Amino acid sequence: MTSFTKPHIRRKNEPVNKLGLVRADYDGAMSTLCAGCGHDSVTASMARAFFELSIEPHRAVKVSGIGCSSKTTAYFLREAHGNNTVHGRMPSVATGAVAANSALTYIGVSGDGDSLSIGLGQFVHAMRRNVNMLYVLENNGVYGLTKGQFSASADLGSLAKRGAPNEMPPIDPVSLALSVGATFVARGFSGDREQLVPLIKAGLKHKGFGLIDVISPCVSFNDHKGSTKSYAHTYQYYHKAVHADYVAPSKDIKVCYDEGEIMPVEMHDGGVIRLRKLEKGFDPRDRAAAMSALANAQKNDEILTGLLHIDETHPDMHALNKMEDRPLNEIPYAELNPGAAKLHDLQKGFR
Amino acid sequence: MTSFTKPHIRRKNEPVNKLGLVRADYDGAMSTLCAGCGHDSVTASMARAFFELSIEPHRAVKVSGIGCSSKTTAYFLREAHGNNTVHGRMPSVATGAVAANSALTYIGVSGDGDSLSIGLGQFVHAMRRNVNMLYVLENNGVYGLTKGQFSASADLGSLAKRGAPNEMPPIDPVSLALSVGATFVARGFSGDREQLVPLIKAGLKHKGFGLIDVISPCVSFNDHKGSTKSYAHTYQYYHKAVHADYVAPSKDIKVCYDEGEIMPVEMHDGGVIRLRKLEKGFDPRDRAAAMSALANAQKNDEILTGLLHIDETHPDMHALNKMEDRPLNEIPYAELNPGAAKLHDLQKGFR
Amino acid sequence: MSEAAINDFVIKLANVNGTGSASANGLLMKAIFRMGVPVVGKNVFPSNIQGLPTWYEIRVTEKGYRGRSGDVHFIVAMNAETYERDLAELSPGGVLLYDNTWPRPHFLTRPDIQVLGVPFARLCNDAFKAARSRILMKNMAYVGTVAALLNLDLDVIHQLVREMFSTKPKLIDLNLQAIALGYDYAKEHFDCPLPFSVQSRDNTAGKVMIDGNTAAGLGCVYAGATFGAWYPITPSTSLMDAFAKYCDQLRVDVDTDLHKYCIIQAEDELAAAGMIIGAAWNGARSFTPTSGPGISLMSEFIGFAYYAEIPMVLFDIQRVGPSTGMPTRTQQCDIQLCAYASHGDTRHLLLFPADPGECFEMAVQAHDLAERFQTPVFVLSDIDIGMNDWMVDELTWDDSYQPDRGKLLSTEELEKIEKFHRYLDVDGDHIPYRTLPGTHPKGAYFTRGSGHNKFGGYTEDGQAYKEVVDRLRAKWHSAASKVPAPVISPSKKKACCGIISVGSCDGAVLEARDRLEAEGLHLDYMRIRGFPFSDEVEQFVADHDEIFVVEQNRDAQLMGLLLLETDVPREKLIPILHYSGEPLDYQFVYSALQEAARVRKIA
Amino acid sequence: MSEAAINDFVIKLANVNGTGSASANGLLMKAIFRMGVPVVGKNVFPSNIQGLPTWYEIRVTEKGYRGRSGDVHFIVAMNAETYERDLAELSPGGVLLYDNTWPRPHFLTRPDIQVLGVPFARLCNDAFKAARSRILMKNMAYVGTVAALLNLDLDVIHQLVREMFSTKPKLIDLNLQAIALGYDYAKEHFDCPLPFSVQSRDNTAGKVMIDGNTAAGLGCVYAGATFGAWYPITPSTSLMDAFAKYCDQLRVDVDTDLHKYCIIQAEDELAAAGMIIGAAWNGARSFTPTSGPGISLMSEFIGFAYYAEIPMVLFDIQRVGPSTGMPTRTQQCDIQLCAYASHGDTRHLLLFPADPGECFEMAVQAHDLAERFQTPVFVLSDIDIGMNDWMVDELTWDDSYQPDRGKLLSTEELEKIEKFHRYLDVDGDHIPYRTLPGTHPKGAYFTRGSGHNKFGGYTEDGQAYKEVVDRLRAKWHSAASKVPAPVISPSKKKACCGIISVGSCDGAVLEARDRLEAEGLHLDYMRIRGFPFSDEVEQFVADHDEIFVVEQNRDAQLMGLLLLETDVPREKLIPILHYSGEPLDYQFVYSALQEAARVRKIA
Ligand SMILES: Cc1ncc(C[n+]2csc(CCOP(=O)(O)OP(=O)(O)O)c2C)c(N)n1
Ligand SMILES: Cc1ncc(C[n+]2csc(CCOP(=O)(O)OP(=O)(O)O)c2C)c(N)n1
Ligand code: SF4
Ligand code: SF4
Ligand SMILES: [Mg+2]
Ligand SMILES: [Mg+2]
Repeated sequence: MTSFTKPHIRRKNEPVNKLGLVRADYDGAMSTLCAGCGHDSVTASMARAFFELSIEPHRAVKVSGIGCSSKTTAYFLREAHGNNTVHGRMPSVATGAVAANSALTYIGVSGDGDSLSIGLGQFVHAMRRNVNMLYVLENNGVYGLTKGQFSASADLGSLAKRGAPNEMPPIDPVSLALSVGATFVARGFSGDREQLVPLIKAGLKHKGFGLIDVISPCVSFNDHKGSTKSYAHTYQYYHKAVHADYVAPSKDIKVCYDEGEIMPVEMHDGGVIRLRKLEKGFDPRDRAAAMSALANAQKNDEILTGLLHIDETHPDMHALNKMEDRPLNEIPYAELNPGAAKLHDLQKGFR
Repeated sequence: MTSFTKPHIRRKNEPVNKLGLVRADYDGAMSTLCAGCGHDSVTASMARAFFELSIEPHRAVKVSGIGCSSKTTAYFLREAHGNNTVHGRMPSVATGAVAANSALTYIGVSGDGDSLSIGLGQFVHAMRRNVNMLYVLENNGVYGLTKGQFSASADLGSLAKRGAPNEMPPIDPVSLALSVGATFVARGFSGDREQLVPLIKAGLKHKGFGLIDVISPCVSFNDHKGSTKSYAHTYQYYHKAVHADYVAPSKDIKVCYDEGEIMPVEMHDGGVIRLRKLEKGFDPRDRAAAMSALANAQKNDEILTGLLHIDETHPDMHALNKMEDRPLNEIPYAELNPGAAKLHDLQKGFR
Repeated sequence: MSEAAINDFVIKLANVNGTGSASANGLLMKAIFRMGVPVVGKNVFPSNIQGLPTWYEIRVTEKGYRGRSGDVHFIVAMNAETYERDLAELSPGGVLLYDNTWPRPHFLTRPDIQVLGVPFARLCNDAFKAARSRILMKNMAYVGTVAALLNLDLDVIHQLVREMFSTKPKLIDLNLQAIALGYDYAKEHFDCPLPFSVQSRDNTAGKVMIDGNTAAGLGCVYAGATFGAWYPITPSTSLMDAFAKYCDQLRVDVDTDLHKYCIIQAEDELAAAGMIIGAAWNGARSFTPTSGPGISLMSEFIGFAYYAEIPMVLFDIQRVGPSTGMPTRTQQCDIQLCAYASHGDTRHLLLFPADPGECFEMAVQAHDLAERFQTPVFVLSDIDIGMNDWMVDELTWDDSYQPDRGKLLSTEELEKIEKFHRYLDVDGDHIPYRTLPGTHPKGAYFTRGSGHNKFGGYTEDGQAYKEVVDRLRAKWHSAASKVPAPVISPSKKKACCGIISVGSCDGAVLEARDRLEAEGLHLDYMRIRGFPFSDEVEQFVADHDEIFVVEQNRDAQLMGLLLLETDVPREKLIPILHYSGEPLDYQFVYSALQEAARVRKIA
Repeated sequence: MSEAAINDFVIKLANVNGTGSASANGLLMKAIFRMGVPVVGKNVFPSNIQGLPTWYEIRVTEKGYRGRSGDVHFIVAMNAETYERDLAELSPGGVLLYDNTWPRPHFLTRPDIQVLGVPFARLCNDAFKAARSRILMKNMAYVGTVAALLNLDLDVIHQLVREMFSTKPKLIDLNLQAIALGYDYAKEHFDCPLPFSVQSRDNTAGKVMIDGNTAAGLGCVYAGATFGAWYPITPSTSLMDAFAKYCDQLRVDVDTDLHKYCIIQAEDELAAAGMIIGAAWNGARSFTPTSGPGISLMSEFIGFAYYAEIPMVLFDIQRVGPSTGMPTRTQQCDIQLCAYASHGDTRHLLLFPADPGECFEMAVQAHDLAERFQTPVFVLSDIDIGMNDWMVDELTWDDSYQPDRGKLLSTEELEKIEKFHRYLDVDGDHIPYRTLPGTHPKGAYFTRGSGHNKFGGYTEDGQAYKEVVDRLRAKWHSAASKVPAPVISPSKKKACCGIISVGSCDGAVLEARDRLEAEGLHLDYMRIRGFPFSDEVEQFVADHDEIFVVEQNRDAQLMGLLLLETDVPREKLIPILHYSGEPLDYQFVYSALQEAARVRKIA
């Protein structure tokens, strides 16, 4: 597929990607979120990542649940199919969609309510299956769309807008993901696109389930003093562990290997994720290490961000199911139909 | 409540508990499980724990989901109410029941299918709420009742009866519980009642959510060679970390404190859990330590058992909700009814 | 269409949500109410937090009609995006008020209306410094303008502002100032008041303005419910908010700060259902508020409660379905689902409140019925009732009320009986006795959703199974005379035809019926309030030749229940269906009835 | 009740489950089938793995009746626990065979039957060493005894044993030895054969013995389904097992071991529903097998698929509800739920197979219809059809079949069109075009369960919303002529009354009708196979004065659909309901029809 609806207006000298598309070609409908909502920044980062990776928009698929966060799939990649499913159940729809056609790039967008309460089971099981998709969890500690109830990611002691503290331990998507064996686990912040865009790119290129937990403040219901998911609090406490950047397959890749601080992780497509260690001695390929880094950060009240764990060796859902490369939806019926004679044969055992 | 239906037949010199009841008074209906099923042993251990704690049978409540494991609530404590709910949703029914009457002792029985697939969300959220109950997860790595499909706790590489290996990472209820902040986390083995009965007693006395993951082999579908949830495999690999025993409130408790290997944890009722450390330097009150002990054991292919984590300081659901001690279901209507005059007052704001 | 007149007109305020307009509009409505003139208010808001179109419609109706009229006589068009549509909706002779701060290049208008422009933005920008104030105060400014144009009592408005900001007194002056801006501008530039305006009356004495969710939450307090579990979903959230507020106010020990109730925000609707089942099973009156998607998700549990005979109270605040649908628009589209929710042979009790007053009463009845019949009971409200402020008679309470806990055996009773069997029809009334955990060893039984016989034992025996489900059906049927009876409002003259309707249709139906009656078309009217249907319902359908069934869904779901559960022949029933999501207006019903009567040649 | 005769009698085997009896009993049935005599087999098993009562009933019916008869002429009473009940069930003149190894203290018997004792346990204990063999071989021993008593062809039996253990040849001799034990004992001690026994015929040529779940699984293979997701639940599990088996056999590349399909065991039914929706949305034919509780849990997703117009194929293998009910007993109790599953105004397509042959065909049709109408399609089978081996015509296949992918735009087609709108009724047939992700930038659209207009855009506008749901209703209605047509079987003489039935009732109804006909009561018979109802259904109800609706549930759910969706007046319909959980027998239908005809004074 190479045909495109050409972008309408293009500024002079506007940067184009390998497909000749400009960043605006990766936009979607106008956002209806609140002005200043963290989610809008994440949307912009996602669009940019697709742009920079030169993915044809119509070869991407966007899936989401229900919530302010989940709405955002309408606000980028207008030329990609979107599926705004039901509350908390996006992972299953994504699983089916990915199963049907492995040749597209899948991005799921969800919220902390969508993923950690009603959707917890599906979220965990999609990670367990290592479905080949990137899952962006826009985490604001509240239910935005239903007007500000605490979500399960609300931190102990975080204050609600009306002043009541949350007293239940938070479910941290990153710890959870590590504990159930997810193969790409990262955390970002909507306010730091410089970190986030490369993470999204790496996640999109990871073969298997990629989780990025993005702290994405809700300006309407959880951005006040005392909230631990506010812009102010996140800026103050967040801590970058590992910077990850995806480098597309090319001859020069090997050259990078020598740079002191850089650790390369080879991807299935021949590309490489370059990890720049910011935390001494921390190797995101070691799951146990990631867990203890996380535990330490929690003790120090730090919000650990960056690529926290990657495992390129574990087979993804397609490999686990021994599926052939060709998408299921492209196998011609003639190959699927055993035919009348075979039907007769098969029934010999029924006599 | 002191009246009892007297036990019918009593052997001479049969041991009685503080209530004058014999062990058989804690029995239930005849089991309909397969001969040799691990779950029947767990049933016996649960009955014994209640007996030893001298809990009046009718002051206990048994809740369960659906599965062979979940059926077992019918097979002990015939004088206790039981609620065999729907598949995977016992935690919510238990939460409501506990909320309505905090004065009874609650035990939930579930399976790995019931808790880790369909019921994962409820399971995690009941832990998060720290509902005051003991949750016994009879873990056999398969769906027994539906005839042997792998469950989500099946270990990587464990072989199905027909020989196919499981290739998805297991969800370990103990790791999961630790990662979401559960306050009493233990693992036992149906084949080791000596360890299990004291654990159950401690769990019943813990104020908050107690989880005991009990490896409980399924002789019909998962007890063959190659299965990592078989009797043989469990006997071979299991490893006791901490032995826990509950000691009822009494004057002598303090005396125990000195014994070298014993670590006491004080309970809300004034009793004490005596922890006998089997693993050097391991303190189950430290959640991070428990997590790393678990990670190490996994690396060494050991099944770590015993009381792995306890936190008596975190408030339970009742405390979190600031509920008074009196059970909700005993508050007389007169105290709940604001009355006609008040209704008139309240409506002043509606004019 | 009807002409605007003194104390008889409709004003619609078109805004952008998240800009603070809702409270300004509520203030306008309340002011008219306090002037003694009845009002009907409808808030039509979008399913997001900020930036989408929202409308607030106030019908001023001296006669005290309770539904929408369908007209719009005065539009305050503050949202440029919906301007075109708002303009089109205005009745001929109507008035449009807009913000003329910025000139509009292609300004649309109509020759048959009057357009008034006020530079609200400029007035506020000049008067206020903070950016947020400038936005918020525009609302108060148009309140002032509207007050001048409609001749509203400024003292009443000022008093309302003071009450509104009683906890933030600093804001009072700011708001009063904004009101004055708009008021003065209007007085200066326009002929005030308009030909239609408000004159003080004494027609709202003994009335309150309350929304159905608040009333239902309060009803649960008075019913003695101590446990509620829920998962947030529009438009049911405010029901639990109200319950929480009143519990906090009425049920917290001042000394110890300890609570006599427990509210749990569940992880989803399945869990909420399980929790209230657990609590009710254990003897605490419990309930869950939800909406359509929640009922779908609770279906399995609803069948469990039905079969295991556990009291369960559900409030379904209906919104536009199917699927996520239009979460902030109203419909009555879950009637069929709730009647038979869950797999297998299941049937439930339904209560249909028509206004917040009945939400209060039926909340109490639902708890009594659920415990009496040990089964799920649905209160089927909707967004219109649940989230709009309605003028209703002040809620009253009978201090002699005692909860009907149903056939619940006490410790003493258990002590006396020989043997307790959970599912035995001892009294021949199809209702077995139940016991609570912990009361007595004799009371113990094993609750299960799997096959059980009348003693409560597990069974896979066909006859033993049937005996129990046959009793369940008989039990359900016996509730027909216990659910709230229909309200029958006979026509002035003997009528051969009738109307059947339900819930929030009531106001529009009554008004349409009255107007048709005035024109000589006589129709009896029955409003159904409970399911299973009582003999009165059977009688009504038997007594009429043709029956118009007015309801707010596409598939004639109430009519479906009548077909299934009464002997009414299909030819008698004529569906009148409204399902655009806007609250029903009398003109719709009026025209539909008139047309149907013409087609059917009914006198 | 009817007398046992050569090739016309019923044998029932009462066992304890988990003891290996099922395969022994199946072997008996297969042997008779291979002798050319038609059989009807019903396996009634408990909801556990080991130790509870289980029954296997084999009706030997030379005439090829397809339902149960209601009689039991020969009981093999191997389960002491159900002995009393089994004894009671035996028809007068019947034969009871039991294990007399141990003397029974209070041995119950009846004067009107013949009791035969064989010391199966002792024979096996003497002959076999391994504890497990001693238990298993008892089954084979009674097979031998029964073979002798019924004059079964030993060669056929031996051949079957060899096929059964073809992969474990060591077991062949052991089993043959056990059979000989029982056979020889019978020959020695009893008059063999019994008066009723089996004589070879040629009445099973061209037939196969297959269960409905296997046939449906195979149907999904032939339909070209490549994706299945499910959550294990009795009695639907074997459907996915069959699909997996055939895929493994037919769709794995021998060289690479790579698969042309994907099957996912989901974490629950909600997830299974979501997965097949995702896969179908993305162009892979997909399906999920489940049972009642699964449908309840999938309700929200079903409404999503309905409203977003995504193909969805569900197999509901019905079991006894409500709630967990009796998971191993049969009913048709989800008809109403499936017709209208989910909140809001929703309505679905239903297919009702009556035997495994139709399970195969309808599995294919379901996929075609789901894609043609872009909506959920339910295949409503039940335990009786799904898990029992039925004798049916060998399944056939038309090699010219091509899947109907419906109105799916290809890349080339998209290239040509100006602009694509997902929900636009371009052709006036109420069905919009759809596109798959990845095919073309022009094809992109945003799928949502929230309010959308006909272009696919988000809307909260009432009229735009209505336009779409009105089309959905019309689309649903237009499927009436595309779902499988009813099968009408006219009476031999002109009849004023008729029977309507569905699914697994068919055999019993046909037989009852034939027998009544022989007695002079003429009834036409229509078996419904699809919903929405076609014109033929309307015509049939219009053409008859009284109609008996035979179905297997308490609440007359099929009759309910007729009331709701056709013009039939209620007085015409007479429900005949069977819901004990046992497969329907003709005697039940016969008596009920006879009695109803008497009461209604039908000639
Ligand atoms: C079944 C169901 N229950 C409840 C809702 C109401 N609902 C919509 S969004 C939402 C929570 C969203 O929270 P989150 O995922 O954190 O998204 P945010 O708005 O914070 O980005 C809820 C409860 C729903 N749409 N569906
Ligand atoms: C909603 C629903 N789906 C599926 C089932 C079928 N089912 C019954 S038990 C079970 C799994 C039980 O597994 P587990 O909890 O591990 O119990 P075990 O039998 O192994 O002890 C399933 C899938 C059901 N009862 N309800
Ligand atoms: S409510 Fe919060 S999460 Fe939703 S759009 Fe507004 S700021 Fe964003
Ligand atoms: S199937 Fe397995 S889990 Fe179930 S009773 Fe038998 S041994 Fe136990
Ligand atoms: Mg959120
Ligand atoms: Mg299990």
